[in-house]
Parts: sequence; structure tokens; C-alpha cells
Amino acid sequence: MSTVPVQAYLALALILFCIGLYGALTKRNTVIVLISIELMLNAVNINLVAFSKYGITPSITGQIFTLFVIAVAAAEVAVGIAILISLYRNKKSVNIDEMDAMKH
Amino acid sequence: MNLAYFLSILVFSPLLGVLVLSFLPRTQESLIKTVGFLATLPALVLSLIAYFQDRAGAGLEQLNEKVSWIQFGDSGQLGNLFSIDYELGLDGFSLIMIVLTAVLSTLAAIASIHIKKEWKGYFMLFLLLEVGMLGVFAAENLILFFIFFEITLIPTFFLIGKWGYYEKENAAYSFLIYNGLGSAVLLIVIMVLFARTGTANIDALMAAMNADNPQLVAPISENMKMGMLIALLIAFGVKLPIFPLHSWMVRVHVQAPPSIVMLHAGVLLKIGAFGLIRFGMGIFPEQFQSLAVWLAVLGVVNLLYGAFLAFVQTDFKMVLAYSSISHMGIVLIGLGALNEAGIQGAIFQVVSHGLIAALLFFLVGVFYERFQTSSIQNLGGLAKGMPITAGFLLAGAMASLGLPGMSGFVSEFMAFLGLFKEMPILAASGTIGIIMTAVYLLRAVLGITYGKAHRDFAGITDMKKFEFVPVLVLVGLIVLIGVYPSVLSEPLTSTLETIMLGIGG
Amino acid sequence: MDLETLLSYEWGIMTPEFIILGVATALSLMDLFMPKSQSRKILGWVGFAGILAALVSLLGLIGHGPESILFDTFRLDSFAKAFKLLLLIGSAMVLLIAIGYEPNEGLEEFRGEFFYLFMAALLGAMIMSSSGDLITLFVGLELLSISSYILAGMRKRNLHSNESAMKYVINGSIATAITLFGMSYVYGLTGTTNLKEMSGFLTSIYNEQHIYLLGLAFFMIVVGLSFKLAAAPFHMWAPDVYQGAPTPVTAFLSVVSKTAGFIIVIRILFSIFANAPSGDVQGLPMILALQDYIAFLAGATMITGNLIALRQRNIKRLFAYSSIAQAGYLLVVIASMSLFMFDTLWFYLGAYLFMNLGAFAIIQHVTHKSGSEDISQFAGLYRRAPFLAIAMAIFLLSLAGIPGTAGFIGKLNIFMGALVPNEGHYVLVSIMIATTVVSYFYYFGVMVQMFFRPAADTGKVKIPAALTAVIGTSLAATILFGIVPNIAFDFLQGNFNQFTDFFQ
Amino acid sequence: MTFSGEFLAFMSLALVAVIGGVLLLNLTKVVHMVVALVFTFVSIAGIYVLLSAEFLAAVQILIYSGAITIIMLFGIMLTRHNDTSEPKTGRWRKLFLFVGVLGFAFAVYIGIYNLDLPSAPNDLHVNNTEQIGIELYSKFIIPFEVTSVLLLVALIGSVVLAKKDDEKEAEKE
Amino acid sequence: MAPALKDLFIRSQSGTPCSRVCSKKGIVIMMENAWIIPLFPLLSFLFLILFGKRLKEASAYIGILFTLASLVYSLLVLFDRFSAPTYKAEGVWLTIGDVQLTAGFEVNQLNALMLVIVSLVSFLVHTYSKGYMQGEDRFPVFYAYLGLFTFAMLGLVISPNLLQTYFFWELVGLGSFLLIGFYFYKEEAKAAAKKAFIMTRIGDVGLLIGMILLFWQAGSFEYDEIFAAVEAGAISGTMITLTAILIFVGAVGKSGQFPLHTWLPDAMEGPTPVSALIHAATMVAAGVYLVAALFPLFAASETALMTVAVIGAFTAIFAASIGLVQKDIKRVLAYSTVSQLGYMMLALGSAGYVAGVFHLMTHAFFKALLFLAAGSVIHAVHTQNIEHMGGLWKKLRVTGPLFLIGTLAISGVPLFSGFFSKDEILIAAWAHGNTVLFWLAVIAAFFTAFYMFRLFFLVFAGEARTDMKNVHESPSVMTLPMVVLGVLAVVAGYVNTPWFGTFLGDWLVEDNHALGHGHIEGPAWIMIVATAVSLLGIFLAWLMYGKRSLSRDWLTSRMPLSYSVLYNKYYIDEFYSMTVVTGAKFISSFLRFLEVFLVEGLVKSVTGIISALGRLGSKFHNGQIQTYGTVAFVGLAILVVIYAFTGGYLK
Repeated sequence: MSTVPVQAYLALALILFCIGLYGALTKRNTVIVLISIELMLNAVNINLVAFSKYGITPSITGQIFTLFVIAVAAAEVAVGIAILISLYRNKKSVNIDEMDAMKH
Repeated sequence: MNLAYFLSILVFSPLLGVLVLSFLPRTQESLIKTVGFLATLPALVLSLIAYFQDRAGAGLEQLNEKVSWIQFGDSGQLGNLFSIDYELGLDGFSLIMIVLTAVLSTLAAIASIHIKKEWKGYFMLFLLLEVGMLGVFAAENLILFFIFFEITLIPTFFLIGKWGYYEKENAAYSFLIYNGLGSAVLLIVIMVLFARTGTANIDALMAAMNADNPQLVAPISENMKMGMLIALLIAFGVKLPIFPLHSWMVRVHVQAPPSIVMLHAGVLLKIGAFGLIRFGMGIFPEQFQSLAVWLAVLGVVNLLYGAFLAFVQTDFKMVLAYSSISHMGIVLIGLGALNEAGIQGAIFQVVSHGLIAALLFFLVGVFYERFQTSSIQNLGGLAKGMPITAGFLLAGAMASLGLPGMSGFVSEFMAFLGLFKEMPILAASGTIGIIMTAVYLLRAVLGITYGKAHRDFAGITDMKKFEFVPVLVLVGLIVLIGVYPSVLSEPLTSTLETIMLGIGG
Repeated sequence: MDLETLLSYEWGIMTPEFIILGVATALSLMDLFMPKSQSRKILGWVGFAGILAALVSLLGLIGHGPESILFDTFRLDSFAKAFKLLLLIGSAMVLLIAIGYEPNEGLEEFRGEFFYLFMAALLGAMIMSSSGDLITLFVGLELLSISSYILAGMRKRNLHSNESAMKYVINGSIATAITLFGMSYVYGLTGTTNLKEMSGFLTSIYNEQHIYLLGLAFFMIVVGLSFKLAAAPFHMWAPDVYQGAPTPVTAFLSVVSKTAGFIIVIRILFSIFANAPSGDVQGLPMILALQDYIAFLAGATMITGNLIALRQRNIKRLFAYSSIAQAGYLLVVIASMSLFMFDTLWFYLGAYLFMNLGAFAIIQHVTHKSGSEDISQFAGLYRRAPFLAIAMAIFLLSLAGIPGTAGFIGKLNIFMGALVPNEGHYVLVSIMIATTVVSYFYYFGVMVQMFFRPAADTGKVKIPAALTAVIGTSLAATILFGIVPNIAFDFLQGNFNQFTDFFQ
Repeated sequence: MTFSGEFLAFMSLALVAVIGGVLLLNLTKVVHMVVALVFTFVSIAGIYVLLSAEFLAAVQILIYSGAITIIMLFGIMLTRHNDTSEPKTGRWRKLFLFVGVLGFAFAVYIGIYNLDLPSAPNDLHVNNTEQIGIELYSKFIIPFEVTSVLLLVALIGSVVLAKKDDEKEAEKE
Repeated sequence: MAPALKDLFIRSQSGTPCSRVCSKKGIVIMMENAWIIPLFPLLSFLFLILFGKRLKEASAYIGILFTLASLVYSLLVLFDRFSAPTYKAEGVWLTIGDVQLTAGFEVNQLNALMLVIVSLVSFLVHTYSKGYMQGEDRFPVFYAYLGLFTFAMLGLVISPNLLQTYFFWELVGLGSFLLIGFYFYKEEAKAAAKKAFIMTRIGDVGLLIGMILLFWQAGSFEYDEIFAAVEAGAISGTMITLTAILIFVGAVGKSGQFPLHTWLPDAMEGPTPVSALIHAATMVAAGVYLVAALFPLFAASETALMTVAVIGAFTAIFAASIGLVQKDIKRVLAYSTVSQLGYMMLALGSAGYVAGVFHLMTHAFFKALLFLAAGSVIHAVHTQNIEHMGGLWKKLRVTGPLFLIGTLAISGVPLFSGFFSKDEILIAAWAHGNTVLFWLAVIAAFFTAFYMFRLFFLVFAGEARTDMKNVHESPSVMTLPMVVLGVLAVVAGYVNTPWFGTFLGDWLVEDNHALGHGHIEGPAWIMIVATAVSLLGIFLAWLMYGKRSLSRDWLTSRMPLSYSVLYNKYYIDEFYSMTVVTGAKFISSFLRFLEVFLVEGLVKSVTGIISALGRLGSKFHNGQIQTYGTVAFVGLAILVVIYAFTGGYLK
């Protein structure tokens, strides 16, 4: 039916997920870390949408799930940025590696 | 005797004291001490009643108690499996241990008069400890046993850590970790047994493990049994203690207040032997037989190791600590012999060492109170200033080195009698320990009491009246057992028969 | 779907959730209209009353048979009921701890927001415990998480609090992403988000590659959710977050949030993977085939938690590691998958709830006065406040699993569950017991401070009523369930019918 | 696999998405990174279209390329970013992570590279938005409502956290 | 000997078959209640321990009274025993499984005799001490200890089984220990007491092992059952030898035989009456008594007998040779005791049961006499060094002659008791074919005569070598006991002589063939040789120390090396301290090393590893969020990869 196999979508999602993860765990700027996490969630969404069409039993549920994920992701980002701002107010830095007041 | 919950009352009676104590203001020193002492009496009286009733022929079975307690899983589906009852009971051996515990607790309460601070907390913990000890011996199922076993751990930790000497916290931690590990291993065994058989009752377990076609929840292989026995050996070996698991015990003996060491050396260490006999022999008789040789070897090692190390110690408490290790070797020797004489010897040694160690540590308390030292060097010539204390110290040493007429001899003799039947050569090498015991004890005790006085004894009073009581009671019991051992052996007859039946002897 | 169908559902079973939601709304409105200067403590009491009301309504529902609304997006089975009970009790007590928080100089009082965000978090946790649909579970999880992120950062001018919230949100989001990634594959292989349908569908998959992918999804979900449990490998955030967050929030995270985490783990793992084939020769279900991996995680969790706790001087950090270790113990329950699993988990979580919350109530009271969280703050507590010291000692003993306390019975239960199966998880049990012994070191370290060390300041300690209530309840429960645990077991067996409706 | 228009579209979109991601990792300026990611988000929207999820494509553009990116930019602007250098430490961690990511990608890839899913006919593209609406408001009403609570919580929370406590600070100073 | 006594002997011999029937009722009651004999001194002990402090010197009367009671009762029992057969009564002491250990008492010939000897000497010493210990602070304690010892010793001699023997065996050791250490504030006394206890304990362990082994062979500790088993051949020969030798080790320890003899001379640190009672007359003879009591066992093994004989003979000459050069009056006597005990052992080892027991009896009397007399001397001059004495004959008009009697008796001068018993021993040795040992014993007899008279001459003859003031004879409370003993030292030999009849010997062995004959016929020249060597020894001593016609260092100057070897007691003590003591110390230090480094080290390393792991773990928690995420994700990756390779698709 389709010329583009489902594996391609899944592979794309996997690559994006890995890039997002790598970014989230290596980038120094907290904003970028948050945005990398968004990328990971986007990868999840691609998976869901792809499965929604090409899955064993195609259904609209995947797309619904995606909607929820997007909503939650947006909320998460908002909260993340808010926390970052309140942190910045005290610390004057957004570098994630400087947040080590508590350790060991 | 037909009183319902007789044993529960016996075991938990010290809690009454805890209750009363909690309402007392903490500054009322003498009141607190009196209450603490009085609270140990009900258990003593009750245990003596039980003992004399037993001697009079009333069966101990009628004291058994059973109340259903915990039911794991669905009772409809599993029936009686995985249920734990609150069940207490006595046999000859545990009866003796209970009497010993009660007696020593009362005496230790008297010895606690030397405690200098925070009497309230001290006595509350002390009484709690007594509950634990009494419970251990009265428990009829493994889980209950374990619970009481652990209950002894906590008060002891605090009693050592708070009221001990300079390195008390170290000693307390050492105690906790070793015993914690020991009880952890014990718990594994108990839980494996419980999970596999569905019961924790000791008699039921004995039956289940030794039946030809045991009805088990899950199979138990022979290797597992062996593993469990070895685990038990480790668990109780820590308590006893068996070389090389003993270093904590030395520390505790040296650092804990004498009144606590009386209980510790007198009763707590004995839980190890009690457990080995009750559970090791009872539940795994076949495996025990194949391990007996090693037990005997360990016993001889303990005996000699403790003796030789006691020989070079400079502090009297250290001498006594290593002497305890050495004496526990006798218990192992008796168990390793695995015949009537040996086992009876081991049990006798358990009781006898309990009394003797309590006596000696009480005396340590007496002169430590006066001189703030227990170093042999610093104490020379004690017989000059404190002839009575010195005399009792000598008596204690004699009892400890197995002088006939005192309890130590009977137990040592029987243990060796047993072992010579099975392994004469090993036994013969163990007898070096008997000589060494005399050597180190005389070296230490004569070093303290005889010779030139190293200090001025002016202003030092000899034993006071209240100090006489424990000493006389202990010496009396030691001599009683030494002269008329049937006071112990007769209650033990049935227990021994059961054990021998189990190991097919 | 028309309104009639919608109304035909028995919405009554959602009463507790509605109450919480309503109270949360009411609180936010009250906060809005209350004068600024007025203390917001009253909100806490209202919230507490709300939780009690929810608790009562939940108890009223206990006799109610299993019921579901809207294709299982909400289901009330005995599992949900039993665990919601824990969540509600835990939250009520945390709320009391928060109410008992007495503002000191330099520290601000909790704002009104705290209370309704808290209610929202509780709502999320409750949704998590009674849903049979992946989407609902996910949304509930996120509601709980996001509320928690904000709660952790509530002390805005405290750098530690900010940092704690930041760490929490970043790690939490990554965990969410990983979980979702796993879920997306499960969805792909089944085409539905309904757990029951999934389970039915998965019984018949045979394609090896599908099974493999399902296995991968299993790992992603487990690791992602282990974040909520603070279990290895996703445990490292916990100490920092616990340390930085306000104490009531820490208590909430370590008890309620963790409980919710276990609820969702059980719900997802045992719904989806219990019936899926593992593809091996013996035809074991996937969850049994992968049991060893969970066991491995449990072992790693217990070891890390207990070992690192040895080094801690900060009491909250210490409790963070302790709670990691406790999560490890609970994972043992899951790894052993015995027939006692639900009972054991429920009992242990209950015991853990009481002992940990009691301890946190005391920690809050002892630490906030001086502003320092070093364990030396406990020095001489026995002199200053004997009741607190003894209560704390009992909580610690219970956490360490000493007999006479609920913690011991809980551990007993765990051991039994792990040893009942034919091949027995001996290694796991050994690790658990050995690390328990290691834990004596730090638990008793606190006791050494309380009982052996001289007090720095000798002032008497006055305990607020709310805290007394928490400590008293916890103490009573810890001892009661330690001595007569059958109260709990009978309740469990009498009312929840062995959780058999979990799979129906 | 034939070389069709759909394939071409997928390839180019995927390429853009991946390049956006790679740029995110390699660019040095924060704003550039965000912009790079906007490309990724947009191309993902395109992919949704390919997957018969028109509604989602629209949402994607609105939320990600619009709202989230703007929030991010706000975040960037509200906080000062003077240094863009990467930390010196953590090289081992990066290596470690890289190996981990590779391992993970490998393990997952062998799971999906020739995933054999029986295709079934579907009609997702027909009235996509309507289908979503019906499902959302009937079957998923509960999570939907919970999500509304969630968004509310996020809103309040963000406001509480991000807002300056003017009065109190004034009192203090 | 009184004719009445002789009648009794005869009656007993003739009346044996019907003795129970013939005996009067009252007589049997005496024996039935023989258990009461040890109880008198026990009561004395308890009474004095509890109330001694108040009684002060009156304590002596308590002690004397109680021992007198024992003595009277013992005599009655002895007289009974002449007419009645062995009486034995037992009760269960301890049950072990189906084995019942019993306790009780037995009155046989040997026991009855020992009862009298012990209670008699004890009574005399009690009396003597009243004078000797006058003014001592711990006077009551001394009497208490004496009571304890007497109790134990009496208990020992009426024990019907090995276990009970062992029981009291150790208790007499305790009494000995306490009394040696009576002057506890003296370091020497402390050391001597310790040494005595430990050395005898080494022997005791041998006894314990032997007795336990025997128990498992014979199934009983009872003497009669053991003998029955031996006779029935139920015990293998090697086992008999082994157990006999082990038991003999016990006797060696107690009786101060080589190589465990070193404690006995040191034990002279105790008060002199104690030396007389314990370390001369009674306790040290317990070893001999034990061998005698178990004689049938020894008799069943030639090797065992030979061992006993060799050790005995060697000890006899060995100790005698040391005695030649000692300067302390009590030490000379102590070595003489060791030597004489060696004689007894030699007798027993040569199957001379009667000879051994006979010598035990006579030795008890004359050696007690000698010690008491020596005590009297010390009491008078306040020194023990014989070099500082001299010329006391004139000052100590009672003590001197009594000492002389003792010396003559021990030297084996004819007509004194020692002569007869020693003669018996020599005959036994010869008759048993131990020629070498016989000649050793003869040489030892010569030595004995020499050193005893050296002692006598140095102390009593010539002029005082140091300034001696206030030397006066002891009070009669001290001299009277000595007189009694002096009489006995002369007459005791006549109960068993080749000339007037061997009453004692015949009585001792009646009813029991295993003990050998009552009298062993030996060649007459033995008696002559024995007399000759003792006279020679006396003569030589007279030459050197009495008449001083021979220079005192005539011999020593010629053999300085052997003199110093002898004077230093063959360096045995030094040898022990170099080997055994050092060895024990070495083992202890080694074990201590083990304790510190292995046992403690193990613990330390385990705790070290645990805390190091904790430290390592906490280092990972470096506060970096990304590290946390990395750990989590890498953990996931590892799990997934493992899954891929093991459980998954790649498999």
C-alpha cells in the first residue's frame, strides 16, 4: 500500500530520540537540555503516529496518545522554564554543570 | 501451675517494671534502682516455680501456650500453611535456661547499682533485654525465636554504647554488626524453612524435615539442608562465638559495664549454643552428624586459641573475654562428640559458664568500682586490702578452670568424656586447653590478688552487703551444680532423649 | 457516544477523585479571595478534611465490586482500592506535616499554592492507581510529576530548592520520554492503549521479532518508571532532590510518589507482560523470563542505596538513600512474583508509609529550627525531647527491620515471597539481608546521635499538634502492625479477595 | 520499494529533521540551536502529513514551532547567556554516553529494521480531525479532563515559580 | 606392737569367711558411716571460713577437735576393718544417658589404713600449728585451709571409684595450692603456689585422659568393675598399658616424680606444718596411693609396671643427688621426700604392693616428724639456711633427739621403721628382677643416709655459725605431736617385719590375689647391704660435717661442675622455662599476631571494602544532573544490549 515502509519511520524516530537524548545529557545550557527532551518526545510521537497508521491494528488511538504527549510536553517545558527562571534569579547562571550545590 | 498464660506472664513480667519506670522522675536514683531490681523478681519467682513443679513431676507441656498470630496469604486457600502462631513452651533445656536467665538478671540488677548515670533509661533497656532473653528460650517457633533474638540486640547495643567504657561506641557497633550479620544469616535459614515447609513451629519442622515422605510446599534438597546447617552454624557461631568470629565479643566484654557483661556472657552467648542444640541438632540431625567432626575440631581450636591468647593479656577483662572463647570451645567439643555425655556436657557448660562468667564479671565490677582499673599490673596484692573479694575471685577462677566440686568440672569432664569416646586423639590434644586454662587463670588471678600490694588500700572497703548477695548466690549455685549435678541433669533427661532419638544414637 | 451512555456509567466510583479535585479547586479559589496577610494554614486543614472525606468515601466503596468506566480509562478494582487507601493516608499525613511546619526567621511559610498543587499531585497518583488505560495512566503520572516538580521548587528563594526542582524536572522528563518510547512500541504491537485488550492481543503473538521488540519496550518502561521509584539505575536524582526540596515535599516524594510509582509499575508490567510469550522453549510468560533482570535491578538498588547512605551526614540525604534501599526491597517483591506479591507489597508500602512519614515529621521539626540538616542536630535529642527520640528510634528500627515493628513483618513477608518459589531467590534474599545489616550502621548512627551524644542546645522542644498527630499515628501503626500484623492481613484478605480481579 | 513521490517527500523531510537535530548538537550559539530545532519540528509535521495525521501536523506546527519555541526563546532572553563554551570536564561521561547511545540504538535497530507488521487497511485520513474529536470526547474523556487539570497546574506552577516576589523582596531590602 | 592389735590381725585372718556374720553389729555401723570421717574437717573448714574472724586463735581448737573426731572415727573404722570385709556404699551422682556415675565410699584395707594415717598426721599437724602459727594474722584462715585439705584427702582415700578419686585429687591440689600460697604477699609464695598447681595439673590431665579411656573400655569408673574387666580380658593389652601409664602420669605430678617434681621443693614456701602434712606425709603420697589402689591394672601390664619402676628408681637417685648439696633445711627434706616417693614407686613398679604401701606409711610418720622438727628449728632460729645454724643440739633438747630419730629412720638404720620398709622395697626390686634399679636404689639409700646426716650434723652438731639469740625450745603443743610421731617412726616398722611377722602385708593383700603376696622372700644379703650403705653414708657425713676431718669441699672442689649442676637441681627449672614456657609464650604471641592481623584484619578489610564502595558510589553523585541521566540511560543500554545478546533476537 505504501511506498515508505514503517521501518523507515521507526528508524527516523530512533535517530531523533538518540540525538535528543545525547543532547539532553551533554548540552551545557539548560534551555537546550529542555529542548532536547522535547526532541525525544517528538521521536516518541513519530513512533506513535507511524504505528497508528502502519501498526498491527491501525487505530486513531495513536494519534490521540500523541496529542496527550504534546500537551504534557508543553506543560513540562513551561514548568521547566519557570523553574529555570527562579533558579536563575538566585544563581545567575543557566549552566547545568554549575548546579551542584548538593552532591555526594 | 495451671495458670493460663503462665509463660507469657513469666516472659513479659519485666515489662511491668518498664511501665512503672516510665512514670518515675529520672533523678530518683535509689527508687529507680529498687524498681529495676524488683521488676526482675516476678520472672525469677515464676521460673523457680516452674522448675520445682517440673521436679515435682508436673509435666511441662501444660505450660504450653498457643494463640494464632499471623496468617500470610489466604487462609481459606492455604489452610494452616504460612501461619505463624504465638506459641510458647518449655522443655527441660529451655526451663534451665530460663531459670539461669532469671537468676542472672536479678543478680545483674543488683550489680547495676554501680551504674553512674541515667538509671531510668538503663533499667528500662535492661528489663527489655530480659524480656528478649526469656522469650528466646520460651519460643516454640522459629520466627518467635528470631523476634526475641533480635529484641535482645537492641537494648544490648544501647546498654553497651551508652553505659560502657572508653571505646563503648566502637564495641556497640562491633556487637551490632556481627550479631546483625549472624541474625541475618539465621533469618535466611528460618525463612527458607518457613517458605519451604509452610510452618515455623519447631516440633512440626523437626517432624517435617525428618519424615520419610515429607510434605513440603517446595522441595528441600540434601545440599540445601547442609547449607542451612552451615548457615546456622555461622549464625550461632557469631553468638557463641566460634573462632574466627569472636573479635566483637572481646570488645564487648571489655567495654560493656560489668552488669551487662554478666548477662552477656552469662546468657546471651549461650543463645548460640541453645540454638545449635535446639535447631541444628533438632532439625538437621543427619547433616549435623556429618559436621560433628568439624564442630569438635572447631571446639578444640576455640579452646586452645582462647586459652593461649588469654595467657598474654594484660587486662583482666581481656583475660576473661578470651577465657569465654576458650570455654565456649568446650560447648563445641561436647556438641561435636554427639553422644549423651558430650551433649549433656555442652549443656552443662552452657549453664556453668553462665554462672561463672557472671560471678567473675561481677567481681570485676566490684574492684573496678573501687580502683577504676582492671589491669592485672595495677592491681597486685588485692588480697591484702580486699581479702573477701580476692577470695571470691580465686573461687571464681577455680570454678572456671574446672576444679571438681564446682560446676565447671562437671561440664568439662562430660564434654571430654563424650569426645574421648568418638575422637580420642582430638580430645587428647584438647586437654592441653585444660592445662592452659589453669595457667592463664592463675597468672591473672594471682597477679591481681597475690604478691606485693601495688597500691595503698587505705580507705578501700571490702565487699559491701549488697555485693555479697550475688556472689554468694552464684558461688552457691556453682558449688551446688558441681557437687550435685542432678539438679541439672534430671530436667534434661527428656530433652536429651529426644535429641539422641533424632540423631539415631 | 451520547450523553445517555455517558451518564449510564457509575460515576459514583470516582467519588474520591471528585472530592480531591473539588477540594483542589476550592482551595485555589479560597487562596485567590483570601486576604494576603492571612495565614494559609487554614487551606491545609481544608485540604486535610478533603482527604479525609475522600478516604471515607473510598472506604465506602470497599465493598463495591470491580467496576470500570469508559473502556477501562477508569477502573476500580481491589488493587486500586487497596493502594489508593495508602495514597490517601500518606497524603493526609504529609499534609499534616506541612501544616505543622512553623515558619522561622528566614524561611517563608508555605503559600496557598502549595496546598492545591499538592492536591493535584494526589489526584494524579490516584488516577495512576485506578486506570486500565495507558493514556490515562500516563496523564496521571505526568500530573503527579509536574505537580511534584513545582512543589520541589516551592521555596523559591532557596537555591537548594531551585536546584532540586531543576534536577527533578530534567531527570523526570528524560524518564518520561524513555517510558513513552517504550510505550509507543507496545502500542505499535497491539494497536490499542487498553491494558486488557493489549494483554489479550499479546497472548497470541508468535513472531520472534515482535517478542524481541516487546522485550525492549519492557526494559524502557521499567527503567523509565524506576525513576519514580528512585530505583537503580534511575535513582541518582533522589538524594539531591530530597535534600533540596522542602521537608513535607521530600516526605511526599519518598512515600506517596514512590507508592504511586509501584502502583503503575505493577499495573503496567503485570497487565501487559504477564501473558506475553517470551519466546523461549519452555513457553514462560515474558515477565517470568525477564524476572532476573528485575532481580538484578533490585539487588543493585539495595546495594547502592545502603552503601552510599553510610557516607551521609545530611539527614534528608540519608533518608533519600534509605528510601532508595527501601525501593530495592520492594523491587524484590516484584522480582520474586510469588503468590503473596500484592499482599506483601501493600503491607510493606503501608509500613514504609508510617515509619518514613513519622521519621520525616521528626526530621522536619528537628532540622528546621536550626536550619541545618546535619545529623548532629539530633545530638542529645533524648535529653531535649524524650518522646521524639524514642519515636524516632522506633521508626529507625522499623526501617532497619527489627522485630516488634511493622518493618520487620514487612521484610518477613518479602523473604517468604522470595523463597517460596521452587528455585528460590537465594542470592537476592542474601543481598537483601546483608545490605539490611549494612543499613544498621546508618540507622543506628542517628540513634547514637540521639542517645549517646550530648545535646548542643538544651532547650526543650515543643511539638506542634499536627506533627504530634502524625508522629503519634505513625508510632501507633508501626508498633501495632509489628505486633499484631494480622489486623492488616485480615483486612486485606477480607476485603480485597486476593486481588483476583486485577487480571479480569 | 519504488521511488515514489511519497518516498522522496519522506527522505527530504527525514533529512531535514536529522540535520536539524545534528545541528542542535553541534552549533555553539543557543539561539541558533533553537532555530535549527524549529526545522526539525516543522519537518516532523510534514511526516505527520505523510502518516495521515493532518490534525496532528497542524498541532505540531502550532505548539512546537510556535509555542514551545517561543517559550524557549523567552527563557533564553530572560536569562543571560554569555558563555557558549562546552565544559572541559565530563569527557569520559560523554564517551560513555556515546557508547551507551550506540548500544541502545543498535539493540533497538535490530528490533525494527525488518519489523514485519501485517498491514491492514485503515481510513485514518478520512475526516481525521473528526475521528480524533469523537474519540477524545467519548472514550478518552477522563484523561482529557485530567490533562486540563495538568495544564492548569502547570500554569499556576509556572506563574508561582517565575513571578518575582516584589513585595516580600521589598520588605527584605 | 600391742598384743591386742596382733590378736585382731589374727582374728581377722581366721575369721574372714564368716566375718560379716561374726562381726558385731556396732562394728558394721562404724564402717557404714565411714563417710562421716571427711565431713568433720569439712565442717571445720566451713565453720572457720564463716566465723573464723571472730574466733581468732580459738579457731585452732575447732580444727583440732574436728580432726580428732576424724582420727577417732578412722581408728574405729580401721579396727572394724580388721574383722569385717570390705564395705562399699554408693549412690547415683550423675546420669548420662544410660550410664550412671556413682559416688560413695569404700572401706578396704588400704583405705582404712590411709584414713588413719591421714587423720593422724592431720590431727598432729593441727595441734602443732597451734604453736607454730601463733601470732599469725590469718590464723583462722590457715586452720580453715587445713580443714579443707584434710577433708579432701580423707575423701580421696575413701573413694570407691576413679572419678571420685579424681574429684578429691584435684581438691587436695587446691588445698595444697592455698597453703603454699598462704603467705600470699611473698612473690616466691605466689610463684610456688602457681607452679604447684600447674605442674600437678599437667599430671592430672594425664590421669583424666587415662581414666576416661579406661571408662570407655571398662564401662565404669568403679575400681572393682575395672579390675573385673581387666581380669576378664575385656580390655586390650595396649589399652591397659596406655591407660595405666596415663594414670601414672597423674601420680607423677602429684607425687613429685621426675619430670614433674620441680614444684615440690618450691612448695616449701608454705608454712612448715603444711609441708609436713601435705608435702611429706599425705598429699604427695596420693600418687603412690593411686598406683596402689589401681595396682591390679598396673599388674596386668608389665610395661606399665616397668615404667613405674624406672621412673621411681630414677627419681629416687636423682632427687637424692640434688639433696646432697641443698642449703635450705626444708628443701633438703623436700628432695628427700621426692626421693622417698621414688622408692615407693619403685616398689609398686616391682610388684611390691605391700612394700610400697608399707613405706608410704612409715615415711608418713618419719617425714612428718622430720618436717615438724625442722619447723621447730625454724621456729627457734628464724632461718631456713642450714649454713647459718649449728650447735642446736644443746639448745633444742627435745627437738634434737626427735630429729635424730627421724633421720635414723629415713636413713634405714636397723630397728627403725624406715629400715624395714626400705628393705622390703629393695627385696621387691630384686625379686622382680630389676637388678639395675635395685642397685640404683641402693646408691640412693647411701645418698639418703649421707645427706640426712649432713643435715643433722650441720644443724645440731658443732657450734653456731651465726649469732643466735633467744633460741629456745618450742612449746609443748608443738613438741608433743613430734613425740607421738617419733614413737611411731620407731615402732611403725614392726607391723611388718621379716622377723616378727608380716601382719600388715598379709592383711593388705587378703582376699585379693591381684595384689601379690603379703611378703616377698628375698636374699638375706640385701638387708646387710642396705644396712651397710646407710651406715657408710652416715659415717661419711660424720667425717665431713660432724668430725670435720674431711673438708666440706673435698668433693665439691674436685667436681665444681657437677656441684653446680646439683646445686641448681640439674637446671630443670631453667630448662622448662626455656622450652615449655617460652614455647607457650611463643604460641600465644603468634596467635595474637593472628588475632590482630588475620581476624581483625579480615573484619577491617570487609568494613573497609564496604565503606570504600560507599565512598566510590557517593563520588558518582557529583551533583551533575547529566551524570545521573547518563548513568540511568547507560544502565538501560546495558540491560538492552544484554537482552539482545542473551534472551533476545540475536540469540
